[in-house]
Amino acid sequence: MNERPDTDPIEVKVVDPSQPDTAPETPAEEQVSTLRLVATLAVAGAVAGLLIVLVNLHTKPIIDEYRAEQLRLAVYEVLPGVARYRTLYRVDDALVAQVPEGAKASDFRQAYVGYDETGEMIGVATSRGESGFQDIVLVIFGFEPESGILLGMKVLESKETPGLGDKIFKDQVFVDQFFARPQTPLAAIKKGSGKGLPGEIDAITGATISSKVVVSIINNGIADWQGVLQQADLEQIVPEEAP
Amino acid sequence: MAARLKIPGLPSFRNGVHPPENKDLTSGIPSRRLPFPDEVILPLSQHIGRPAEALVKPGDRVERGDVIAKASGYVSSFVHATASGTVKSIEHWPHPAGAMQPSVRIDVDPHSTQLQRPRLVPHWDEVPAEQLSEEISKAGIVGLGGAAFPMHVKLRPPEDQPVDVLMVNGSECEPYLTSDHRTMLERPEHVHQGIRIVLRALGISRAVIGIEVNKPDAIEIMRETAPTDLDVRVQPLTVKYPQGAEKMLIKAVTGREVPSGKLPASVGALVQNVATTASVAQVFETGQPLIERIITVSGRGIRQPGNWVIPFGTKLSDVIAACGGFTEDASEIVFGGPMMGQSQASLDVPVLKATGGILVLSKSECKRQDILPCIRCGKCIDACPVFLNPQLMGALARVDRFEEMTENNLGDCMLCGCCSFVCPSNIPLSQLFAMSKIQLSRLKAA
Amino acid sequence: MRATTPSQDFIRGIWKENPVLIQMLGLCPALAVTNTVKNALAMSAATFFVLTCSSVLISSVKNFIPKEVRISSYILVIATFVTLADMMLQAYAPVQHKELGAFIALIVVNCMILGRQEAFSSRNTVYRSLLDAVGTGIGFTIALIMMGGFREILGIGTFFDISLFGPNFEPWVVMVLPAGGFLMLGFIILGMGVYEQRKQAREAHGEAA
Amino acid sequence: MNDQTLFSIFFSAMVVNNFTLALFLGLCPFMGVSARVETALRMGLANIFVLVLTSLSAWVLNTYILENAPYLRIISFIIVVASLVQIVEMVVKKIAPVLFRQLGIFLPLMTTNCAIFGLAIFQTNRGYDFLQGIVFAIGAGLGLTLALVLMASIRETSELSDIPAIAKGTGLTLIIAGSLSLAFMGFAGLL
Amino acid sequence: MSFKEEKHGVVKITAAPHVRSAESTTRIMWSVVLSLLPVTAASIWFFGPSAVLVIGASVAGCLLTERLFGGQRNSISDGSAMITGLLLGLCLPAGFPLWMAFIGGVFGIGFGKIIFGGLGQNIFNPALLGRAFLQAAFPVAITTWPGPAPDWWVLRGDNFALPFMSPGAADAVTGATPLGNLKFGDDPVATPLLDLLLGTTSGSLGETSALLILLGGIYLAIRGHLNWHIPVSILVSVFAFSGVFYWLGLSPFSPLFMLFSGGLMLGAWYMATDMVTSPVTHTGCWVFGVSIGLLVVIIRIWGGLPEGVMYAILLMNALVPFINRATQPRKFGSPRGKPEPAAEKES
Repeated sequence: MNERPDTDPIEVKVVDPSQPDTAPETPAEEQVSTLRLVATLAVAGAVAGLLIVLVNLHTKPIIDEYRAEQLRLAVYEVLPGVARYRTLYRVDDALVAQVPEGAKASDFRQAYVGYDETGEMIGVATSRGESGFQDIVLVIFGFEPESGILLGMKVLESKETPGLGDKIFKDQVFVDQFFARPQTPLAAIKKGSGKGLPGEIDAITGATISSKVVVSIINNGIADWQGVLQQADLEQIVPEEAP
Repeated sequence: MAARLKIPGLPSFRNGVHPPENKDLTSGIPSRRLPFPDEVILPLSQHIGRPAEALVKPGDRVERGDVIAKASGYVSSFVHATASGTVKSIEHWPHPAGAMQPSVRIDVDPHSTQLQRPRLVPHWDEVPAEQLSEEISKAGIVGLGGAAFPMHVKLRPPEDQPVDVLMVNGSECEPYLTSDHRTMLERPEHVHQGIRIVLRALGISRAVIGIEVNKPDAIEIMRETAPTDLDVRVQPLTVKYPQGAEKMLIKAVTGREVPSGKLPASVGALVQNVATTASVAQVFETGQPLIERIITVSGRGIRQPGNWVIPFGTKLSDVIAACGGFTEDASEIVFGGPMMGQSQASLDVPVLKATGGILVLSKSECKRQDILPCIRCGKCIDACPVFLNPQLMGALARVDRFEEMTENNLGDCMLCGCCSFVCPSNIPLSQLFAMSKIQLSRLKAA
Repeated sequence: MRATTPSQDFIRGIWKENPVLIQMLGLCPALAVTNTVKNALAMSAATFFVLTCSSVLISSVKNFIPKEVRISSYILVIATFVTLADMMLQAYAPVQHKELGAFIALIVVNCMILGRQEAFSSRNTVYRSLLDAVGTGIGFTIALIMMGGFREILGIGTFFDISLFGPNFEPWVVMVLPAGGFLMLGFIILGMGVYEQRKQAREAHGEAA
Repeated sequence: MNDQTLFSIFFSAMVVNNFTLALFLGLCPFMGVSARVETALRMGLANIFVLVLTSLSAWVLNTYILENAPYLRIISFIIVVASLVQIVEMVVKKIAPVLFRQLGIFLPLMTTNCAIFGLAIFQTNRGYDFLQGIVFAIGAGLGLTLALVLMASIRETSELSDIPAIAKGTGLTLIIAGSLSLAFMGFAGLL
Repeated sequence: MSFKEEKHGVVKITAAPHVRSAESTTRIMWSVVLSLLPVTAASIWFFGPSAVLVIGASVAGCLLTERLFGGQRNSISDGSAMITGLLLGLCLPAGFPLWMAFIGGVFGIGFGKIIFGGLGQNIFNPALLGRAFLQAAFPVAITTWPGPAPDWWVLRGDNFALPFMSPGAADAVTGATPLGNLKFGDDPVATPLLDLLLGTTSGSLGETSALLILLGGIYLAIRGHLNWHIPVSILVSVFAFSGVFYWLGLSPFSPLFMLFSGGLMLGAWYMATDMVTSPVTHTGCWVFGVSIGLLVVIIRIWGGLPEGVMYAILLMNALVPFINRATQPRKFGSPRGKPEPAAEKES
């Protein structure tokens, strides 16, 4: 420790004759008061908190914007032709435009109602997760609430086997099947064994489970939302806004 | 597997093995007396316990039957001259157990009649039981089944564990050996007389003679000659090795298991070999101490297999010569049975009290293959009669973890060799266990 | 007292006492996020940042921290920098942040970082702690890039997303799976073992000659 | 908000996405403390205990304190985990000295055990509620114990073998871990 | 006079016992190989030259690795590497690229066996570990079951794919295995039992003909070269568990279909019975077998894969050291039903 002669005071062990020799360490440690310990931690905590809050102030807008952008992109992808959308929250099977007082947005399932240039409603996008081969597969998809026609699908999160299950979002041929399907529910079938029915989706060879999960998410999702959406008067909840 | 006589309903024990018996080499040959050799070598240690103390010095004349060494403690035994002659020296001599041992060399008188010096022995029926065991001790009688445990010690079981049944071991489960078989056939009255004496010494009246069913003639003759005034029963047993081991015999006959580390007396039993009881009878009949016995000389490496009455101390070379010498492919000489006997390196070693057989195995009989790694087949576990896990213990022995072997009940291992016999990888398991036991006792001593 | 020179402080962590390959510290990130070089690099960068900053900070304030609250303070410092790294990655490299997921937060419990503080920064000058942290950080990065590189090349057939073997390459999917992480680290360590063995044999041979 | 059933959370955490073999959490004890089965078992049990407590505290923190300051998560979690381990150590020592003797040395080790901290983070990221969190913690703990015990028993057996010199120690442990991980892939899709 | 002088030869001094059973590890191994020959022949009969190639490649991978890294002992002659190669080859599909089969053999022997110290010391069955590695590495190729070929000598699939390159089997005619068909098929029909028994179905090379495997296994069991407790416990437990689930309406597989389809027969008679990687005591074997059966049923019914035998056996392989610890034989002389557990080691 010869590099720091300036800061390192020479430790002088003061031997108190009244203390037993057997525990020379204990008195030295007791010299540090509890107050000082607490103070040190408090200062450290305060500095840390300050630093974090400062950086957070700086990065939060960027992060939020990125998230919003990602969501926007996803909604635009699964609702082809959409120009703008509004977020609705599902509270007890009813749809509201505003989260109730004191509740967090993330506590409610959300639907994104998309409109085209002319203000005409194109469809509704929503996300849903189900257990896939490895872990949860999270999918966002858009559909027409009245007819149940599937407009588009995008996998948001998946840990499916790379090179196999991950084809559910990497294999464009597979993904393309989910755009503008006139009939739901869909059915995943083995490639080449189809009978030409409208709801058929060719499953990925070797990744039947993953393919079926995507199909199941969409089928269950539409079944789950269709009733709620059909009952609600979307126009009323989301009044037309000036473009 | 020659004759796998598995007769349902016969009592037996769990596990064990069926080595080829090869008993027909000698079982039909009546025992003959081997000519007295020119020299006998009598080690002072022919039994379990402390070596005897020599009472003779070079130049002393001894007669056949004279005491030449006395027991040096409670667990020890007397040694008697087995032939008349002159003490040549007391020196270290090759011992069948391996090392050189102090032994009394006696030059046998070439023209002696070799009659035994008369000894006064009280009538067995007229003395108190304690004196019986003393006479047995003085006659130098030890267990002839293989362990050579001084018999008088066994006759005094612990106070709190009274013996209620005497088990006479005529199972002779080691392959090749037929000496007990011949003893039963040729001297049934001696066997029964011995049983009588031992029962009196123990103060009980029940005895069971266990004989494997591959000796039907012995079973029959023992049944016919059994005394009617005592509860002596002949129990046929399944043919399986090691049926003759104390614990296994008790398990087969009584169904009781001797707990680990305990004596047979803890389940009320005492085991004696048929040859031992026969020699006890002889002590009280003619006064002859334990100086000779029937020994099987067998194997495909010897020209004339047979059963011989051999005085102890006869050198191996004399026995071999009397039996016509080796065949061309003789390869290994074993004292005892093939499962537990000991290989001999020298032809100078003498025959001892516990030598039940001398085997000269040919190359084809004791063929060895390379040792391969253990493949955890579990055959050794299925073979072990005392329910050990030889597979695990062998693996532990390989890495010198002896303490853990003790935890896995190494102490219960009786080195019967079943695990080595079945091991398809030819791992010398029982040898490993024997070595580990030695290592452990050394560690304990240190 | 340590008999090391500043250059030794720096060099040591890079190979001789490589935190991952030799000391087996920080295995969790080394296995979990090294399925591609990009992820490995992002993780190394974040770890590097946390390690260096905490080392500098801790070595500069070491004399004000009482012994009793030493560990707690270190954890506090490390957690702060991890939070900062987390937020900055999220803001400026959102794709990578999503790939690494919770494992950014888990840098906090990377034994390597706390170990360096406890073993080195708390008793050395700022300058030498910096050297030590940078050396260790580089060593960590090397190990992660090795893992990520091998796993990406075999598991996907690319290196830094550049295809190496053409479209017909059959990827060894297992390499980007968890099992592949264990196996690849095992392969690397076995390989190093073989190398060491050869080297020792050569040296022994050289001495004999 | 998470719709997973309790059973699927439990089973996923225990085998399908085993904390150690699939997520690489708790590797330090896995590589270090897994030489003896008894030790591994105790370590695992201690882990289950602390994991459940952590899950509880993380849920309390998330629900009542960090609602508006998610950016303080990492720092608060690590403080909570560290103090929790200390408190558990002290309480166990006081109330159940026998248990303490058995768990003793493992408790302090857990402060920097990524499994504990990882559980808090994963639980938050996935938005598990109170009950889901507890089930998740138990599943993860059991999975950790399973991996530890398997590894320990395999290593105990391998100690008796002639492992090649270069594979002794870490090399072999990693290959075993890889093989276990391969075997656990059989559970994939079992949700 | 010593024996040596007398005999003019070499005297043998060995420890007891001086006689040995005729059983030997080498003999056990080669008779396992022998008993596998009918199955191998059947696979060639069903799949043509592809079967020869695939089995040959995996055997070559195993033997070569064993030869190069297997250590001093003549490790090929004991036959264990041959078994691994044969078994691995038998659980691959006919159209499998040869280079992959070779790598499977190298991995199985190298990292499943040699790294643990070679013969007798491995934890996982090397053939299955190789198979699991291939399954994880090349999931598509290993689940591409070639359909019937026009002629016997036509190669099934792309055996000759260049090393490290994909097989071009994407547009080959593929068939579904009976299990896969019943589980994932669009038109789930249970394959007739007779086809399963004879092996006229699609699937891995060796797992098609349940009958021949049964014959080989029974031959080995009679010779005492395999522990019959294991296959019997596996088959009984698969039958029982699948029966219960079938009866409850939870599974589409009838118990008999379960028994004779997929790799169960091969796994139960040849993989699970690998002496090295199965428990040493009878109690242990029953625990092992019943657990394998349960896992097979669970994975087949609810798992993401059509077949679960391989994983079930591998998982239980990992548990074998633990089972061995827990099922030590009872101490002689101690009361029954009270095994001497390792717990005593504690004190």
